[in-house]
Amino acid sequence: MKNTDTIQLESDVSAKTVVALPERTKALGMYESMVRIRKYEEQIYFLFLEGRISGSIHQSHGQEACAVGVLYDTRPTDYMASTHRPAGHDLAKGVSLRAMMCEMFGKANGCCHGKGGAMHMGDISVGAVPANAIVGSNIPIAVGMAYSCKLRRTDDIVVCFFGDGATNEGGFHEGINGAALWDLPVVFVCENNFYGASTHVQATMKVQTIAERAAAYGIPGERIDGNDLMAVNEAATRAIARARRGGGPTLLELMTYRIAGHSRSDASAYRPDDEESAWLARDPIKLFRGRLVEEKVATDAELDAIENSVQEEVDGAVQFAESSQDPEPEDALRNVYAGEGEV
Amino acid sequence: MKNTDTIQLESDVSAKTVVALPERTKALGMYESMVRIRKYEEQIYFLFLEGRISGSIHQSHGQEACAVGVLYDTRPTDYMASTHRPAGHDLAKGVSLRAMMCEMFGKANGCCHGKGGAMHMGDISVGAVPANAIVGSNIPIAVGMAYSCKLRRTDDIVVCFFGDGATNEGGFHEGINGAALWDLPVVFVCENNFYGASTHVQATMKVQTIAERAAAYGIPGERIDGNDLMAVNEAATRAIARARRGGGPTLLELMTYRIAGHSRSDASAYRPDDEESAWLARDPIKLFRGRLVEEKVATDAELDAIENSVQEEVDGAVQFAESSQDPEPEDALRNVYAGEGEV
Amino acid sequence: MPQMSIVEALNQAIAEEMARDERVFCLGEDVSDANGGYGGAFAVTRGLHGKFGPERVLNTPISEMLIVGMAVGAAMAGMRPIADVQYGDFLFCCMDQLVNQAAKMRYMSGGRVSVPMVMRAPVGATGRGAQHAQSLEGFFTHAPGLKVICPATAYDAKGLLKTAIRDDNPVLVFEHKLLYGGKRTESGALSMVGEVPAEDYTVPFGRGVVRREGKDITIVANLLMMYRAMDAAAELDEDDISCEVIDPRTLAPFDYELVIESLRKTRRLMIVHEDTYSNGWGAQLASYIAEHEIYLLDAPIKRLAAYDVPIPCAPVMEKFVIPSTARIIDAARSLMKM
Amino acid sequence: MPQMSIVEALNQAIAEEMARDERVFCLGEDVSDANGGYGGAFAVTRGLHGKFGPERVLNTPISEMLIVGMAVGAAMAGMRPIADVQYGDFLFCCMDQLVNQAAKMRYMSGGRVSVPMVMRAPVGATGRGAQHAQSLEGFFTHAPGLKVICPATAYDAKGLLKTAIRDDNPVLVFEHKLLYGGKRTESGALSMVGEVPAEDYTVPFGRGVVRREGKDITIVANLLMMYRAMDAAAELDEDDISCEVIDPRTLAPFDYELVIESLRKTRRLMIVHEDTYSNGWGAQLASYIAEHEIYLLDAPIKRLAAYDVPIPCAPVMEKFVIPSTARIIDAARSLMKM
Ligand SMILES: Cc1ncc(C[n+]2csc(CCOP(=O)(O)OP(=O)(O)O)c2C)c(N)n1
Ligand SMILES: Cc1ncc(C[n+]2csc(CCOP(=O)(O)OP(=O)(O)O)c2C)c(N)n1
Ligand SMILES: [Mg+2]
Ligand SMILES: [Mg+2]
Repeated sequence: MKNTDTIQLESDVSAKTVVALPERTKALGMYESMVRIRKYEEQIYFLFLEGRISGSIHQSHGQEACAVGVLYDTRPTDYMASTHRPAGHDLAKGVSLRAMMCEMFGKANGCCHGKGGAMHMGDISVGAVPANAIVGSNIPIAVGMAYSCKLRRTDDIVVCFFGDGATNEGGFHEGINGAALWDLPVVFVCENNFYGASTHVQATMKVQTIAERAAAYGIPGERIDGNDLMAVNEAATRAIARARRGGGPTLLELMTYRIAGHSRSDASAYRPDDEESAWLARDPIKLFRGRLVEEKVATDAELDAIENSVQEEVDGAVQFAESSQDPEPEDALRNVYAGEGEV
Repeated sequence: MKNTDTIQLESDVSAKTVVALPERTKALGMYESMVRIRKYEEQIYFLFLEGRISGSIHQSHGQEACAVGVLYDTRPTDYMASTHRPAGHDLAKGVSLRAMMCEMFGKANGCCHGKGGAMHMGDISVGAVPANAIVGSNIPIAVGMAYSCKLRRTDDIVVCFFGDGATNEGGFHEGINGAALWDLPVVFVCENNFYGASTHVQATMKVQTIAERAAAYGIPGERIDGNDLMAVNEAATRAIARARRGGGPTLLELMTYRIAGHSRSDASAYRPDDEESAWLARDPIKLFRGRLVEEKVATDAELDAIENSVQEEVDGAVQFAESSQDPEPEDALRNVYAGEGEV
Repeated sequence: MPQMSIVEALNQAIAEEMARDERVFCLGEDVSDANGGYGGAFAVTRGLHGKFGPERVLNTPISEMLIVGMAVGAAMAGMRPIADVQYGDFLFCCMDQLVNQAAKMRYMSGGRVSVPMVMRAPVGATGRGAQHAQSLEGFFTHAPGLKVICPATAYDAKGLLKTAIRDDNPVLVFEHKLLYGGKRTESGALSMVGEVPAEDYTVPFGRGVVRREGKDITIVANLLMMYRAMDAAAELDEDDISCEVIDPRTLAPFDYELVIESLRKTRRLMIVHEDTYSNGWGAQLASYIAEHEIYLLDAPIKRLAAYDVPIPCAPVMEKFVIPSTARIIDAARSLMKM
Repeated sequence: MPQMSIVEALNQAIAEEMARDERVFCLGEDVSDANGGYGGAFAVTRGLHGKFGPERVLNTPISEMLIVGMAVGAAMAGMRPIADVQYGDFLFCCMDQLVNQAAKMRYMSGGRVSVPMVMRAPVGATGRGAQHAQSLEGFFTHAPGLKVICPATAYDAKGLLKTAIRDDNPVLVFEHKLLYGGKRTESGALSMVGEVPAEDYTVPFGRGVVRREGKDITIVANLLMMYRAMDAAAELDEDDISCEVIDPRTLAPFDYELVIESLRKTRRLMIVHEDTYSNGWGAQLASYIAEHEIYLLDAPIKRLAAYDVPIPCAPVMEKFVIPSTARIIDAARSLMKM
């Protein structure tokens, strides 16, 4: 419950050496990917406020560096298993923003044909399996996908995201133990944003870090500043390489913060203002943009152009989605079972 | 899968200092308790062979020092939560041998009125809750019992037994994390007998010890020679004291071996002969008896007398059980719900 | 009499029972509202932390087996826990603790141990997709040793929850998200506010209630579907089809007698629930009537239920899957022609 | 034709499918028989390790969520896993992976992901107490997205399991411990040995089979109860009560048509299962007939099931709880008088 941890963590993290920026194409690609997530989720939030879409969403606002840092260098044939907070992961993995927007509008051409919704977004064709709204349950599933890579002798890997809260689920224990036992190609990525819904991570476990839990399974665990895109990318690169070469899983703990509430209706009353503002100051997109400009990889004008073009993409997606067809009510009866006329 | 571990463990263990014997009354009491378990389970096994009882049993043959070493000094108001292999724990906790024998015969006066059977033995009046045949599921339950001790401000504690195999269950993770978080008075006792059914412990986890998993919850974990009665008792005494004074849970890993098969029908084909004979030589009852005689706490004649009197107790229980009443078939319909005429 | 929502009624029941009996405590994810916490995903336990402190309003890690296992263990040790896992769908994460442990423990002990615990679980579809939408009553009416209740009014919510807390057996309480009437209103939510006596009262298990009298068709419906049945009945009245609407209130034990009594008059039975068609709780009721009182019937038994699909997210499909007032009306009209 | 037990038939089905399709693999606790291991708690996977090696016959830790979760994940990635958790009762330990994940995944993806996995689970009471005895078919026929089968003969065991392995959906296979006929025989076990063709064949889902023709009563019974129904039918024949015995073989999908066809002749229905009475799978069948074909009936529908209790351990009580041949005979006689 000690929120002083936040500060400790920052000092932990700043002690590490700064990871160099990548070449310009990748740098700009990563920037664009983070901006895409931010603008997509902001748009969704406005659509809710305006009553144009219904249901709920869990925004990853503030956690964009985790998604992009980990996923930027993965292949479409690598799998990615996400959670109730999947939009960032999906976009970073390459799911079509339009198809996701259509899904949010409940349209027939949504990435899950309107059946999944915000918490089940995914597109298997780019390796993003339908996201999982049962906290922790995507972990054993990810292990099974990794086992399939092993059986098929590919060098594809699986990235499995979950939150700090999920690490107290039985599925975390069973899943990571299995992956460790068989040296399976999974990168377990815990986005530690300090809260599971309204409950602080330190009120849910006695240990100080989640990374240290890796030891119970005999695999490496590492804590990283999740708002530092390049630090995330560097750690992910190592973990992914290890997984690809059959070296087994890694547990990465990315220290980050969700700027928005837990879900649409949450005002985050449980979070101290100074904690929120300290993290707001460490907005991962701002931080990365700062470096890009400072280290002269890109100019402000170039980066603004990226932002504008992404905004257009998002606006276009909204228009496209709104003008798309609703599913027929009876479509609800399809896709329960494969085969037999798709009933 | 490296069975050399067995040997390593023994050397680990022999490096420790020898724990002194207790005063005579306790020493003989502990001896008697171990003998009672052994003779009871041997008797049950013969009864199966002779076809006088049906069903199955999981014997704790060879693991008696774990049950007695941990439970000897507990109070009747302390709780004990056992597994599919409960007979030793139950007897050491003070459940009536007669009532257990009657339960094995499926009699109305069995400790569970014939409803429970071998895997659900218990008697809440001495703190032995019905044993649990779902591997790992007794762990969260034990934590709840410990929480009740805390809420009621007693200094009673809970002993929770489980096997090496159970430590890969999700319930182990969730349960121990909860107990650690709230400093609950539980002693988690893992009897590591190297196998979960036919599977070696090293084929189920990448870490070398179960004790080290305690670190993932921020509690102490300790590996002990489970066939050395006094070593077990000494460690349990410390863990129990810690729990009683509100210091929180401990994970004890007791290295032991089941001399019998996993269950009645198991010939243990998966175990190397030399491993079996090495452990047979370390029979905990023989080891303790050796010390009692060597250190002149008791004579062979005294110990034989104890064995004989326990044998009489067991024989008497068999006679008593066989002459006891079967339940009425319709009794099956009672005890589903409390209240309302006990329907 | 005070007027209140179901959320308020449930909250009062818990608060009063906690004050009355110190063995009662709450546990679950985010059940405490200390320091800006939720006080339950649907605010049912709001304010209890202030009254009873953190030990009796225990925020837990996200560990459903721990939550329910602790409830089982504490109950066996004489406490009266009230467990919460936020959404009914998550009960599958701790099904062993409910079906293998809570339900069987008393029996396996030969009646020497009791498990007086309450498991609260919200059900119903609210546009959040298949893992936050299931109506799962039928899973638990299938587990002897458990009691299952489903209050649909503020009066019943308070009275039944009190009975549940005082009961010596494990009781599952299914609450409908669209009936809560609390702060978190949803599209499709009914703003249910009802009279609740100020004095202590309980509602017994195994007693359904006739929500509306009628003479042509007996409609048995629970939770949200009961209100849809009432709306349908009002409309059908204009057609001169008179429906008797029964709210079973508790599913295990089930008040078969009340249904049978009603059938003596109407001789036609319709069962409506949001639980799935295949093996939903209504299957058992229909089967029971077909076994014991088939001669009372002048027509086939009509069952309306969620179609046999996981719940889709898009509103247009979700609406289609759950029985609507219009579907009930149509079914009633055709039932009258049989 | 070769004669074999159900254990041998299941083993052959798996071995042949593993040879035919390299995507098929087995996983579970003790499924391998390498180095003296069990080859499955009931020896169904014995010998497969030798043929296919440790990767395709994967011994797992005792981690039911891992086992079933891995099966779901591997299936989504295109493999065809066959998972085993030793006893049906343990399915409650991984119910989320079955009901929230396997069953819903295809639907939630809009049909873009399939989960072609098989979950094998032994059911039935064998003197081991309530946590090793449950017949839990009704829990899974209540979960749209799952298919549920229950082979009672060696022929069906092989043919249905092959269909299950080739099916693109998650399929639960309930096998009865007293019908295995393998090495581990139990008191009460039937030594079922049956003819199994040498050549490749499958048995389709959704097709029941008439095990015995008759004209007075249709008895629908699965697994062990089918054999008790057959015994009862033989005895009732002497009373001049002629029973048609139907083995549904698959519960989801269910062959309602076959039952209806039979009822056209017999006009009397009895349903017998070891699953509990309340909300057991027979409730749905009874309800379906009462809804769609009530006019076919000349008498109430009779249901026999395990009484609504956890399974007791003592043989005298266990026997009482499970429908016996005598109970079926009595019920048939009184049904003829109605
Ligand atoms: C099994 C399960 N339990 C509870 C919930 C309700 N729930 C949804 S998100 C959430 C918090 C998750 O916290 P964390 O894992 O830290 O992820 P974050 O939301 O912070 O990204 C909870 C409790 C759920 N969806 N599934
Ligand atoms: C949840 C569950 N899974 C599987 C089983 C079947 N089973 C019974 S005992 C056992 C092995 C347990 O091993 P361990 O925990 O080491 O205890 P031991 O038998 O060695 O005392 C297994 C797999 C079970 N009873 N419960
Ligand atoms: Mg979090
Ligand atoms: Mg073991």
